[in-house]
Amino acid sequence: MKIIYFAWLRERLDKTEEEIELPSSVQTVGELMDWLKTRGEEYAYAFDNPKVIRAAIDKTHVRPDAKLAGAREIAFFPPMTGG
Amino acid sequence: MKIIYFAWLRERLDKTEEEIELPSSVQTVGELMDWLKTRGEEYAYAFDNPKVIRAAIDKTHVRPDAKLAGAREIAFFPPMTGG
Amino acid sequence: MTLPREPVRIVVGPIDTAAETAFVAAASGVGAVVTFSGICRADEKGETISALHLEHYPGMAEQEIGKHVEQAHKRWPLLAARVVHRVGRIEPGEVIVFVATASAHREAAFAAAEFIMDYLKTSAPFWKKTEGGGKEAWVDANEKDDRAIERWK
Amino acid sequence: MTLPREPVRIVVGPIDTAAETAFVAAASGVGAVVTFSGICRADEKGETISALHLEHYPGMAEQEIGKHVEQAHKRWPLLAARVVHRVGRIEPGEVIVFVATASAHREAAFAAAEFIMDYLKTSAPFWKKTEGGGKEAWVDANEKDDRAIERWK
Repeated sequence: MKIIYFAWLRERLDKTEEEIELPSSVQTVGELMDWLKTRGEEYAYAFDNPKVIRAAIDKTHVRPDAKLAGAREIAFFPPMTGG
Repeated sequence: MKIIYFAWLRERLDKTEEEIELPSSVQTVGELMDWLKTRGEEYAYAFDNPKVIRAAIDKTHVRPDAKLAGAREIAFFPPMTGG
Repeated sequence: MTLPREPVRIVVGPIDTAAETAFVAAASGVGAVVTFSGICRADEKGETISALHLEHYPGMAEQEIGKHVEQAHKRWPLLAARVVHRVGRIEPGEVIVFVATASAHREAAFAAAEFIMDYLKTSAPFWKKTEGGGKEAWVDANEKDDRAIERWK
Repeated sequence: MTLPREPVRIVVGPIDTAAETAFVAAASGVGAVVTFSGICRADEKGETISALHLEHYPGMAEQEIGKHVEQAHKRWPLLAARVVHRVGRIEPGEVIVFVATASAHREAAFAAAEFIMDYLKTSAPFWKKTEGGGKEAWVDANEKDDRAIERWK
């Protein structure tokens, strides 16, 4: 599954995107954040406060309880500050 | 006293302004409209429906009960349609 | 920029809306600029028109608009506000009135522009006459405009 | 007029706000045009900055803005609406985002422009980073923006 990062999440992870094979236990966006946190120091730092992190599945905003099944692209990013 | 007319009031009276010596019985804007109405056919036509006519004394909106004392310039005009 | 400094002006020719916008945007600390352009439509109450003729009460028109621009400055943290109203013959597609407001944030700029337009419509002495189809007619005032100002009271 | 027909665009260079405004004003029946320009301020939370860097999520940014422009068309009798958002390095005084709405009357044009901006702020994936004083910092989201959309629900 393709995961994309923006703004300070991208900087903390030092990557714009990655392809990851998810364990079958990871079913929702929230579970994905919890699982990513265990992948190393930089992930623990990036996902330190998951409550402030927003997510999108295939370019549509989703909540942490959104199911990952069928998703092609998951994006994680901080609250938006455009305009 | 100087009286100015705008829009269809100006057209009905065929004049933009005039200097008029008012009788001492005319004390308010409303009384002035009633008195003007008696000055001829074109005035009767112009002030036919005084309720829709607005007035200003020295370039400030006033109501029909406004006193004329001290006024330099009275303007009569239809409801405004700028913008 | 060679625009006059006066924040409220009545003009006879076309309005340079880009220059007016740039003028308010150049004020120090501006983060939001809102503009309103009132444009001459090609029809009035379903009738095709070839032009509008705008008449005004010189002196009082500037004064009435200026009073409401001042009130807008008191109600909102504006950094700049400008109003230009055109008079004379105006053809469809041309700008009749232009308002530009600038503030640090968008709420004040939006509210002030609406406030100024609402009061301009009901209190500034301008009158529109239509030209078209060989006849002329004075435009009737809009009751909706009288109701619009209620929200600011 | 050689502007793209797309009503929502993300661009890297400066925004031609006069051309965008003329584009919506040219729609048939337009009597009111409202524009909003979001401008880069020279300070962010009291700190002087030399520029903002705007990052966005390509595809999703256009889609989120486009969705709210469509909703605005459903809620109000708009004749045209355009949004241009700039990304990359933007210096103080330059336009970050530009919205233009056109309608027969002013109420719809004002409301739609505010609606589009309120939702753009809270739902369009853009992020601002400041540059200045030798350091960089991500701009924090504004709680006021979350409250602003409540009035449209």
